[in-house]
Amino acid sequence: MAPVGLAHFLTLSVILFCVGLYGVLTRRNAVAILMSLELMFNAVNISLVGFARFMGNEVAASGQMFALFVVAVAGAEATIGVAIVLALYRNFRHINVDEVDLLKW
Amino acid sequence: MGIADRIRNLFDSAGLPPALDWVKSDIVMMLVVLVLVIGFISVSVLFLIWLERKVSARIQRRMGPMLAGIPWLNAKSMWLGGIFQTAADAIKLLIKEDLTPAEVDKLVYFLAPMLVFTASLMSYVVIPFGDGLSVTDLNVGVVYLLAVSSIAVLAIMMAGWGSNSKYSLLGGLRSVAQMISYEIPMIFALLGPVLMAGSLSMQDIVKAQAASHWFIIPNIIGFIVFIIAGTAETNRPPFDLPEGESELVAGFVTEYSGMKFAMFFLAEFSNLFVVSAVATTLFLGGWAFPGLDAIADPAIRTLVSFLVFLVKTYVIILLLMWIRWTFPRLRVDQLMHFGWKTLLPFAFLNLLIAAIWVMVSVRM
Amino acid sequence: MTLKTEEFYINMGPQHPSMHGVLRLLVKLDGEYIVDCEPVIGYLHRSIEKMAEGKHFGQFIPVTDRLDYVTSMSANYVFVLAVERLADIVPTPRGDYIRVLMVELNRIASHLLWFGTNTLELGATTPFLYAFQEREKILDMFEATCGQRLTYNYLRLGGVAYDLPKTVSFAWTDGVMPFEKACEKFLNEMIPVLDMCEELVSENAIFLKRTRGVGVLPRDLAVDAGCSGPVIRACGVKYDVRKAVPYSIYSELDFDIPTRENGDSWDRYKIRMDEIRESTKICHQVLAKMPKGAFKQVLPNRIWVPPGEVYSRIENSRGDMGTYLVADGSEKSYRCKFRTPSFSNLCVMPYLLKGALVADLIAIGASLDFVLPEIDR
Amino acid sequence: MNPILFWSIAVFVVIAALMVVRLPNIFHAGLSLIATFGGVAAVYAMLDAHFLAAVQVLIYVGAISVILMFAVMLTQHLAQREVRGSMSRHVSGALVAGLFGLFAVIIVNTQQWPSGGLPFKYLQAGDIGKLFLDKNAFLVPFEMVAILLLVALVGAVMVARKEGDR
Repeated sequence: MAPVGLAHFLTLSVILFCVGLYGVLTRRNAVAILMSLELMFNAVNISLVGFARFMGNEVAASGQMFALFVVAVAGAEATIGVAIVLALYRNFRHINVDEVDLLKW
Repeated sequence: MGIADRIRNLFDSAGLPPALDWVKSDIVMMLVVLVLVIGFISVSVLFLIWLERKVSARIQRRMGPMLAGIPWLNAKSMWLGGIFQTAADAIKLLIKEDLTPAEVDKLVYFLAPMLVFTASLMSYVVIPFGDGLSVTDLNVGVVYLLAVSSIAVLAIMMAGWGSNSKYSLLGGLRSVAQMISYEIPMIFALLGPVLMAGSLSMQDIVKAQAASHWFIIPNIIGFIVFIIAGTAETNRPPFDLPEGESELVAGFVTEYSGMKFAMFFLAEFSNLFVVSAVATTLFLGGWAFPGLDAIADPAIRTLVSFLVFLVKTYVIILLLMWIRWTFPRLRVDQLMHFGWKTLLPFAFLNLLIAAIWVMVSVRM
Repeated sequence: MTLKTEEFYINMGPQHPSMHGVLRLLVKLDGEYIVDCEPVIGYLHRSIEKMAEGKHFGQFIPVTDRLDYVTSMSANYVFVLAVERLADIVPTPRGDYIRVLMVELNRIASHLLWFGTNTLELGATTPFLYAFQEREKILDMFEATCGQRLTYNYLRLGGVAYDLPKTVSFAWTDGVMPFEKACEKFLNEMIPVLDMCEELVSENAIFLKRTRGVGVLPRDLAVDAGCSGPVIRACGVKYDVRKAVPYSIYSELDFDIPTRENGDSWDRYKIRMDEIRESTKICHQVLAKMPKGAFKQVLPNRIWVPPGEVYSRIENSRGDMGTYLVADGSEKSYRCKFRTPSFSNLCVMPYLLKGALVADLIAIGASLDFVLPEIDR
Repeated sequence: MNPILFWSIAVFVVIAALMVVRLPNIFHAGLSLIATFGGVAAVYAMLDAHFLAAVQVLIYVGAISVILMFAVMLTQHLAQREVRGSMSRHVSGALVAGLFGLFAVIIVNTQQWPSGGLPFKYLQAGDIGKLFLDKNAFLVPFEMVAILLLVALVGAVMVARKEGDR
């Protein structure tokens, strides 16, 4: 068991990112897409914090600050996403992404 | 200087034979502390349930539970009667048939009561029971507390959705909306004392109050806002909308019975203790007491600080109980209206006063 | 693009904890707001009016107790009054006074019961116990006089069944006391308790929020729907049968009728509180002027009544209660129809609930104080 | 940071993430998402970012997952399962994600990353606050995010508003 280095955390973040990407691509339910998107945000955060922890100098310490900003933005994005999903649901009575192809309803 | 180190000093002073050195290792200490804290919680929860019934009885000019107690004690006074009542209730709930409705979403339905109880247990980690008597002294103590209290919101939503019935879904949605909109005034009310103490760790806040004065003086508004938001967080009347008996029969707990219902019930009382403990720590100076440093012997000092903390917490618990039995229930929209439109501005106002107070005291 | 949340129906009742007996409300909800509500009644129908045709007048009196079990004295009273008018029997003076005393005490008990359950439904559990403790004393007195706590079966044609007990001794009377003294003691002790309850509830911020401006009943709708009792007096209509059509000794007693203007739940609450005080005033006067003498006219068990019809009206605690009695010369009534206040008070409910919240449904229902046995008969 | 702790948390997080993506019942997917957030918070704690771990639980588990759950509840009839898409989509989706992942992992592991031991400055909660408000550090982005949140708040309300109550 090699001592746990930055590479481990980065691989974890990449795996998480790919799972999120897979989710976004294949899920049919709009809310599930939002969830996978949140997964990708978290993956990015892990890599940021990993750099902050291991690179160690003053500048890198701001990795955590970036992660905090990403959390804030992810929050805002999630609310807007849910608002859009609700608007979709109101007009289509379902949120199956494949069937939402009208540009103007 | 958490509880674990206290126990280690105890072992050293008691002269532990070297063969048993493994006892002082981290893992064993963690288990010992865990047992201690869980023991304290279950005892205090059982006592709180009994106390609530007695206090409500006293307010309503009746006797409260008297049967399940020691006869000659019952005869002496109402306050000594029925001391085994809660134990009897617990056994009853254990024995009761624990039925699971048919169409229920198994995973979610079973996970909810467990999550509710773990959420409230997790917040005991940072509460400073006495001088150096806190499980761990996280330097993000207050933020951790808020994070844990927001987990309970999820558990209630799962209970509402899992029971797969119209009534519990409505009850679940209502209580989630209520707890979220009262979490924000609670956070801002907490910021007042944190601002004055200059640190997020609970022990530092108490030490700061021991050094200067209790933080309730400048942010009295914050204290009131915190108490109100606290009652809303623990779903106690006048904010007990989710289990509004008359409207939604029993809100999100409708489909639960037996031990699962007991979990929700116990969690409510342990949250009550947590809210009062946090209120004492942040506003009433936790275990700090003017004459505390006069006591030389550290062991007695810790004990006295623990007792001081308990007394203050129980004062607030009695206040919350008193509120419970004298107020009718708020309606959903009034509750939201009150939370956002009156509590929040007062919380900001309190923050302002605390900031000015800090500026002035620094300048002096 | 409105959020078409599909309106879903909630069935309140018939065995819902706060539905005053067995009323079923089919409520159409849009989210939290009530779009429409349809009361479904009939779960408690025992065909009392049909039973009247099979029993002679003396036999039917105990059945009228079951009409409105919260104020069954007034239910007896309205039937007995009708038969007496038909058979032109004049009750003995002492019987008349005792009847009024009993009906007024029963009104106080009914209002106390309403106050307790109303605050309980709004979430405050403490006033319930204080109100019921006082009501307990009234039930003790009723038990001493007619042996029953709920369905008294105490009134008879031409007076009352038994005379008032000479002496009574309960937990709350100090030792053995004459009945009149005990009654005075109860009436004097009840007012401070009532003031304390009002102090706890009337000005309570949350209670005001839950009742002030909730379920506002416009005056003309109340009149059209035929509401009566505290419900109509809350809309500013000063109508009380005891004053409008004075019967028995009410013309000699002086008491006033509390009315209020804006017709919301809080006004109905306040009116009932003031009515309790008015009834205590009446009881004091009745006790003071209680004549001696026979408590009941000596009449044969079965009474043959000349054919004819009569309509008698009294003011029971929920409003204007009447009996339309048709006699065909036999000792049984040919047709006996009861006009009960709760029925018309309930008809207003769907109007009051439009646009209200689910929580309001309970507050409005409680403030209307309707009782199901009276509606279903 | 002993490796056992890291590997157990990492495996937990990956499995929970996979469940988010694969579970047919949306509500269960949401729950596993919350489990992932919890796991990620544990990862932060391992990386000595305690404040961030607490914030992660507070915001992700406490707020964002609640919004997503609300969305699930409002758009789902009770216990409705999502109909499974056609297999072809899943294969192509998996292919794309897999390839991207493969490249990234290769790049990450071939690099010479410093492995711990460097002077690490532990960020106290107080320091984060100072960094946020320090003029030449993060003050401008801090204000920008504040405005962004406000815009998002108002926007969400406008988008989801009922037609009637304009």
